[in-house]
Amino acid sequence: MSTINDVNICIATPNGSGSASANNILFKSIFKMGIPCSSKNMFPSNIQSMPTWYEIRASSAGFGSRKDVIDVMVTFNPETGASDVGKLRENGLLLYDTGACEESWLSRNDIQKIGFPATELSKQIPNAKIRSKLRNMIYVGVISSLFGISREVLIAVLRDTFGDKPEVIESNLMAIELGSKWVEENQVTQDICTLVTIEGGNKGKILSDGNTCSALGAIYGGVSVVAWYPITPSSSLAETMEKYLPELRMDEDKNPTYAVIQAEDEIAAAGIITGAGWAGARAMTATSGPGLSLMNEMIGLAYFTEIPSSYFIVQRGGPSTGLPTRTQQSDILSMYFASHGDTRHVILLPHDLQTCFEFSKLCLDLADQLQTPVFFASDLDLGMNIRPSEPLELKSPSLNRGKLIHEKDIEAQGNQFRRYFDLDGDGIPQRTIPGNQHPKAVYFCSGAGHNADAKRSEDPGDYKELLDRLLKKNHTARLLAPQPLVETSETSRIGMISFGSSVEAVREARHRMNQDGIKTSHLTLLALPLSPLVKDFIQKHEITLIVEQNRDGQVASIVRMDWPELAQKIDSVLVYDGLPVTAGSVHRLSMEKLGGKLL
Amino acid sequence: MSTINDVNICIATPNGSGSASANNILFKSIFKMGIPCSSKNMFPSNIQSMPTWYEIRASSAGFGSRKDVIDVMVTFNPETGASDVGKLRENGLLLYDTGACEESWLSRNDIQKIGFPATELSKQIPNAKIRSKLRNMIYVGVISSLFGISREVLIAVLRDTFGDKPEVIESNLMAIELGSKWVEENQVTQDICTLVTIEGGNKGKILSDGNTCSALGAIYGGVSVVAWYPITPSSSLAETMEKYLPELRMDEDKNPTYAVIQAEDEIAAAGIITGAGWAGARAMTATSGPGLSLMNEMIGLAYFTEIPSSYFIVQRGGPSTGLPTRTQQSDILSMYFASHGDTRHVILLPHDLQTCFEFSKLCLDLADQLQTPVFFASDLDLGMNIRPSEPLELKSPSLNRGKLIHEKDIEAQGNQFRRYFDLDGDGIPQRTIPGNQHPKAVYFCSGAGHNADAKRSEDPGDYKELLDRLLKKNHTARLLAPQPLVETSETSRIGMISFGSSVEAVREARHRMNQDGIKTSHLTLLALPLSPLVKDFIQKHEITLIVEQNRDGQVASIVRMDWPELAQKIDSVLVYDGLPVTAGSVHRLSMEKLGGKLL
Amino acid sequence: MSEAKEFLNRLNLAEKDYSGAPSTMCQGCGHDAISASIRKAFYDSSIDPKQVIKLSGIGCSSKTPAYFLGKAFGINTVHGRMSAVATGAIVANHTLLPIGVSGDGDTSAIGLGNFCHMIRRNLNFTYIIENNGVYGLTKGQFSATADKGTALKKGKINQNEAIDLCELAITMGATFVARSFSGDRKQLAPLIQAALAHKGLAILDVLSPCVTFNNHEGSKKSLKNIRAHLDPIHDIDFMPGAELIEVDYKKGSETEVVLYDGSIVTLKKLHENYDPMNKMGAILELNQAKTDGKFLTGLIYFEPNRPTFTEQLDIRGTALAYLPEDKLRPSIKHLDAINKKLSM
Amino acid sequence: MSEAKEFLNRLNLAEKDYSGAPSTMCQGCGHDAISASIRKAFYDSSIDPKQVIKLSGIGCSSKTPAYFLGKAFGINTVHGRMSAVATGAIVANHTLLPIGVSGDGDTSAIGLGNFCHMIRRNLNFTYIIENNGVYGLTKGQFSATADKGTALKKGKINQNEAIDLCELAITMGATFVARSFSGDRKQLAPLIQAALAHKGLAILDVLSPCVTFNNHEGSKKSLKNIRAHLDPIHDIDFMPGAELIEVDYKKGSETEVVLYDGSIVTLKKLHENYDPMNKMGAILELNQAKTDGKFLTGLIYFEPNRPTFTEQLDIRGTALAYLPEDKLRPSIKHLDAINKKLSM
Ligand SMILES: Cc1ncc(C[n+]2csc(CCOP(=O)(O)OP(=O)(O)O)c2C)c(N)n1
Ligand SMILES: Cc1ncc(C[n+]2csc(CCOP(=O)(O)OP(=O)(O)O)c2C)c(N)n1
Ligand code: SF4
Ligand code: SF4
Ligand SMILES: [Mg+2]
Ligand SMILES: [Mg+2]
Repeated sequence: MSTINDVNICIATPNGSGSASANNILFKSIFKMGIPCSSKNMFPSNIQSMPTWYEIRASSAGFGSRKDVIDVMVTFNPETGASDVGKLRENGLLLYDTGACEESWLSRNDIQKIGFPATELSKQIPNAKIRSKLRNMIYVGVISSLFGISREVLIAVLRDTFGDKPEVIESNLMAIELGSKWVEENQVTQDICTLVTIEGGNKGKILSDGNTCSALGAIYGGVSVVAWYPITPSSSLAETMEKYLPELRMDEDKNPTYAVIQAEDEIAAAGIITGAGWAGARAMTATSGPGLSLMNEMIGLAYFTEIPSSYFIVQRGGPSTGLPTRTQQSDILSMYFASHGDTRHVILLPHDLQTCFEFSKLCLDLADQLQTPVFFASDLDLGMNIRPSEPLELKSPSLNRGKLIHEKDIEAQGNQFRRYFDLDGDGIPQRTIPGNQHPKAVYFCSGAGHNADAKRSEDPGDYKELLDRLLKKNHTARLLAPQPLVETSETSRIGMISFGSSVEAVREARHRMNQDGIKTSHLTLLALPLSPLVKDFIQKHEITLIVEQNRDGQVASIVRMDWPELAQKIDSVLVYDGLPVTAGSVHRLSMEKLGGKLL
Repeated sequence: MSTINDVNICIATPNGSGSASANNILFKSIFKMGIPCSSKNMFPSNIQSMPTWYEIRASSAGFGSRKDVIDVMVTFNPETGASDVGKLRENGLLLYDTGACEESWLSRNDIQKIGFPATELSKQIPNAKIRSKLRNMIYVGVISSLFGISREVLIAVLRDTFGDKPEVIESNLMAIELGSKWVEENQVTQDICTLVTIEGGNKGKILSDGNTCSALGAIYGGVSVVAWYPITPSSSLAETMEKYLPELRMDEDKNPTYAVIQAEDEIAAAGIITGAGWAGARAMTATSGPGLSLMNEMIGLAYFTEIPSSYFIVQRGGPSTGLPTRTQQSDILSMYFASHGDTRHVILLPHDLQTCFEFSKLCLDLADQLQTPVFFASDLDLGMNIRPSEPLELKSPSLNRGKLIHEKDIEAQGNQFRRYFDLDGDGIPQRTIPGNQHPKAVYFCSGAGHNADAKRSEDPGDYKELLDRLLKKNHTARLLAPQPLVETSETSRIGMISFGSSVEAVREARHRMNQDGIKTSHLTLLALPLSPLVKDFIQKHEITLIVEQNRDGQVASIVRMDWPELAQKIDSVLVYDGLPVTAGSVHRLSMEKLGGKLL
Repeated sequence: MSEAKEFLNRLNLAEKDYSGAPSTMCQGCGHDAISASIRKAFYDSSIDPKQVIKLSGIGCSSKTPAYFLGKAFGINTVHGRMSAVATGAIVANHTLLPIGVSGDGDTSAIGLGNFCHMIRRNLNFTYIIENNGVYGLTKGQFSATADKGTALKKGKINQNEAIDLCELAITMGATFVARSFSGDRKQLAPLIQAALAHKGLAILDVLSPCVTFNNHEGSKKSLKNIRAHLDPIHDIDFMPGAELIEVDYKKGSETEVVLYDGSIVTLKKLHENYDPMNKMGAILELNQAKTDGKFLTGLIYFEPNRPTFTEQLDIRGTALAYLPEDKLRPSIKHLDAINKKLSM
Repeated sequence: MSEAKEFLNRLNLAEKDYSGAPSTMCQGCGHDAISASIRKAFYDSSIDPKQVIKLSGIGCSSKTPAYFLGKAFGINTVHGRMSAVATGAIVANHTLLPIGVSGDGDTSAIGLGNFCHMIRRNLNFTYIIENNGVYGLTKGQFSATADKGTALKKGKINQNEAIDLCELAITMGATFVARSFSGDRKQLAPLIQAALAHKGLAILDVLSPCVTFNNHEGSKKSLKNIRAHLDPIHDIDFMPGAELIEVDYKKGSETEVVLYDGSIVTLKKLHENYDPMNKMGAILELNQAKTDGKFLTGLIYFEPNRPTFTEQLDIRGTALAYLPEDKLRPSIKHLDAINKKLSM
């Protein structure tokens, strides 16, 4: 049964072989047709020649998570061909190069197979140098003809992509045409899916990835010091800032209103933003697990001395080097408890491009408001995979610098200032920064025990008071941080909680469960520490499943620690194989969990 | 009412003023009289001139934790004199130097006061250079006469201490005599306590601190590579090893069977033991909170690659630099979850000198058995304060090297070896080490994803299998690690759990509660992950209080995570001001907690 | 009763206006003497403490910023990371005058990598190492600047060659490298003044005996041994730029180095042919001194015109930390354009 | 069909016995060429792979130990910490022959401090830096050995002076420092042989173009630019000690350096008066080459007789890792004595 605009195409290639560009053009073309679509790039920790899979999903219902079924497989990687064929669904379509195919791939009889002579065809490309790269464009041509992507759309996308390089457009187009002509000449067809333009579909929408939107969010959030050390999958966040900053953040004298520093390591990156935060700049770093591990000590300093600083953590498969190019949500507890000693941190959990954009600014705001390190927790799937979104919207009107006070403020309050005194009962003291000329403004900042006047103290009472106030501040954060989004249905006894890059898969899984007759409510968690609304939500439901991309149910652990009385009302759905989570796995695992409990 | 052998003497001095030696001699003298006694040194993070308090407790009932009441205060520190006087109990005894005393100190009328001219008397010491140091010995003399420590005992202790330096013995004795003569001549008395020799008391007992016993334990545990970086309060653990190793661990050719490496930082220290562990040596490091924070990344590598390594963490007041010379148990979660990614670690929790000795070897054993980093969690109180104990006993007969296999083992099992294959279903694979000449022994060890054959793999299935097996190993550890000590009483509805340096205070607090008519059971926790016996214990009691020296109830959190169904049956008693925990505070806080629940 | 008239500097501040909290160092610790020289240097150069930031790592030495310039903001960071924290603070506010104090353990052990990278960047920063060859605060273990053959109090002998932080700093591209001795205020104070006036990174490696843990026979960094082997390469004088204008400074004495703010450093040579602007010469001389068992002191290397880190970053004008919101946030118009571009 | 006779070395091993897993480097990557030279060096020196341990950090370069000597144990550690892990492994088993591969990012950025300290200790270790001036594996950002003025593919210009790892290594006291080029197997392979035979730490800084991210115009570490500016200080030959005995080696050619195991390195001078055993001379020459825009290659510095780290620790005989229990545990008698002493 052929669908309209519902298909999942998986393209298997060796990386560094030029397929990235071909896949991108194919994906953008489908987007341009107005069809709801998404893409997932599953690439190796390597620069050239190792297996990559790029999945493009068109979903008429508008589901954007990775699909658990592969309808079309393009096998352009001899190394993985045999196993790739095995991943195709029954009646799925295998596309392969007759010039680079092994017999074993063709043994399945329950699938459709279309072999085309890509290698042979590519010889018609005059420039031998680019021939092997352009071989990938041939499958773009084949697919476009098989599924119904028009030449006009392809040309428009080529233009958008290669703008000022007509010769590149031309050579790519030629390769595409080699493919589509072959289909037409050979009158090949498939009965998987037809792609049909939706007028006005995707109109105004953008295509981007989380890291780009985070970078833009931080720039609009007034960040002025960025220190980072390269590491996948966070590098592109910092690098995108480096790209946009020069155009967005020059003052009238053409001087930058920012500094981006590629540090010598993550300890230095954390040190730099701690120093910058102490001196009053809005400062951030971006890193992933291994960098986070190295930053622990500095995070403890910032926590204990109450220095605003923002840590953008783009999570990947851990522990250790783990799967550096695969996705996971397994650094939650590492962030939450970062540093030795009694520490608790604030973590923001964006789940789409708009929240990536918004929460980046919010992260800088909250760091200033709470005077503490704040974490922005993304992951590889959210950070690096291209997806559609409504245009980015600047919601919060101005920067919140919290209780940062200046000369006139000190005067206004009777020439009094006590750096670490809980003036307002929210645990958050006032703060001055170097350069303040008021004689009472000065304090000495130290990671060793100190009293409310910032004097070093080993007094047991002072010390306990400080620790208790820091915890109070963390409680304040429960309400200051973004509150969860709750969708409840009166009739549902089952709650589901998800966050980050799982949210979209859970939406689809709930849809399927609904079709099975199982109604669920949903809470999108946007931050830690947990809001009281999470408690309400769990209390309201007989059972709440917390969906996470880690082995240990890290957010569920936090729920148990915070509200032990609710502990028996929650259970975990855990997906942690490094691939973007699918609705299918959430659906299946949820049903398993519920099986024993409710049904 | 004067007691016999029940007193808590607090000696307040500036540090670096020579009081350490005087206090030590006083304490040892009481020990030598056969009286149950203990000492607590509360010193500043500084080398000279800042306030130190040394408390000596004699307890006829044999309670060894810090006493919450000060019976005698020796005010030899002008800086803290006024507040020190305030700490004395009613009818307590103030001892002060009439030559260095402020009027304000003498304003309390509810105490006994004895001023003696220490400064004046010290002028009789001929050698002017050592006069100010020996001034401290004068209070030793005064106390000995006031409380009944005989000259013979003092001389014996001086001999033990200064063995081969008769001139030092003599000058110290002279200073002591200046003090005691003054008491005798002036016929001064007190009615606080009389110290009375107990024949055969303390017989055979040793006086030592946890760090010394850990050091000896590791040496007897066959450690061969020690890498460390100085940090209070763990330095003395490594330094004691350096002291004992040359006499204990030379082979017949006078070559050392060990290496101690003072690394350039904690990352290097962790790296060195990881390298040594990989290569097959039993290796350890010793550090405290800040060092632990820095070691996170390396710990993750060892966890993921399954390299045995032992981390001796002597906890202090955190977070950050915190109170570096004060005690705490606040690095439990940092150890438990060390490193980014899904990690769980094994932690040993010694609580007295014998367990410090035993668990050090056990730590090295478990690291080898489980092929993972194992933590030995001590703290400043346990590690650095001198206390009596039965002689150290070597219990476990031989070293356990776990599944470390050699050429003949591989042959015996059919020339097969798979580094990361779960042969026995306990999650623990077999291990070979470099130097093994069997052609099948070799493997490439990597912190990146790998399969059971130690080949690098990004396959989602391989990755999940690995993570799951690592968790299984952690479950195996629940039974492999030392099981808790349980003292239950049939009639008690209340359980108490404690560990480490709190155990002794809890013993005394339970005694007091028992006197109040409240019966309690007790579980001494010896390791994490939690043993199933902990679950049984909690289940058996209506309410279980977990006593911890941290703000956040870190062990309680782990209980909640592991057994959410028990969460409502536990509560926390938290003491975290940096001073050694007292029975009084445990008693008071426990009653507060119970108040609302049971009484 | 007549009050003694206080001497005031050009800002009408007395020396006591440059003091801080009472020291908690051991009596006789070299670090206290260095604090005194720092106070004197700031006073003599008439620098407003409110324009200064003080930084440090962890150690006895790193505690000392609390003991001078109590009117300046200060931060005590973590062990070995002053260089990184200073980098951030200086980038956030390049208009302030930063001074840092570190120990030899802090700098040459745990902090070595970050130290080297800070040097490469030519941060505008005065970085003082209070070098006693041991970890003072943790009770006297060897640091990486402990001299080969030195004995610990407990007897252990150091087998490793000491890291020469001046040689290393020159190799890594430092633009101002000096060595001095805590007890030589006449040399140290003007060196600090010159370092503060230098545009770029100034490293001062100051020998500073630890009287508690490293002052015995057998220690090469004992007070006595240092005193006996000091080898100054010149006598040094410093004249702040501002004062020059007033006193109509007469040029021509010995060697003069004019700093970017017009200050003048006068070096009266004691070593024949020593040119502090010759990198290779400086390294050779340092190595010769090592061979001779001497402590070369003075301004060892100097390079005046390299762009500082904030200059490389084009940071000028208002400090980043003080930029108002309208400078920090791009316009909505720009966002619209970006959205448009992303939708193509 | 006649089979081509395989050439075998003294251990009767063929070159393929020194191979590893297939490489996953980009085609043409300098690192692959270095792997080939490593294989050749081990083969030529007739070293038993089972006696070798291989170590690395993280990076493209650090992956390569999987691609040679598949019969040797290997470990891929964490970014920048090979030096520390190697220290532990070598102390645990000093009887094996250790070789490590790191990248310029791994060594000169995150790992710099630990690298310097490893050098100070004179670990008996062959440490190869595959130096391409960029972070290859993270897609081409500058490393700290990127040359000043070099442009990234995307246009960014490096403002910092490159760290010269050879100069730094000499300054920190390395006892064997060489530079070579991945494409010059004739020079590189004997240098590796000499490094393996050296008793002490051998640093080999090998220029190794990243053909994917750092091979464009404007890059000083492009294949083309390196080739054009190579400046070898000598031709080098290596003769393993064991073979010498057999072939009755005739002494007297050019400069010879005899290594502790009897191996002989022959250096045919190309640079007048260059003495690889003169530390200051080596540093001067490196700086001159930098000024001239040249890549000096060859055995730059060499010091034969410094005790290695394990020698300093008095580790001899059986490896610590292989000590039996009776060597590792003191007797109960000793414990009794300790208990007795503690009870006094
Ligand atoms: C991460 C970390 N490791 C270790 C320590 C313990 N520590 C405190 S000060 C110090 C050494 C200080 O030596 P140095 O910098 O030479 O200063 P000094 O006390 O000699 O002036 C060390 C190792 C620490 N605070 N943090
Ligand atoms: C702690 C940590 N930070 C960052 C990374 C990411 N990372 C992986 S390889 C690499 C750089 C490698 O560069 P280099 O050592 O020069 O090797 P090359 O790839 O150029 O051969 C970085 C930054 C990491 N793995 N770990
Ligand atoms: S221990 Fe040494 S460095 Fe520290 S204050 Fe005392 S003398 Fe100074
Ligand atoms: S990215 Fe560069 S360094 Fe890495 S394999 Fe490719 S060419 Fe080699
Ligand atoms: Mg020092
Ligand atoms: Mg590189």
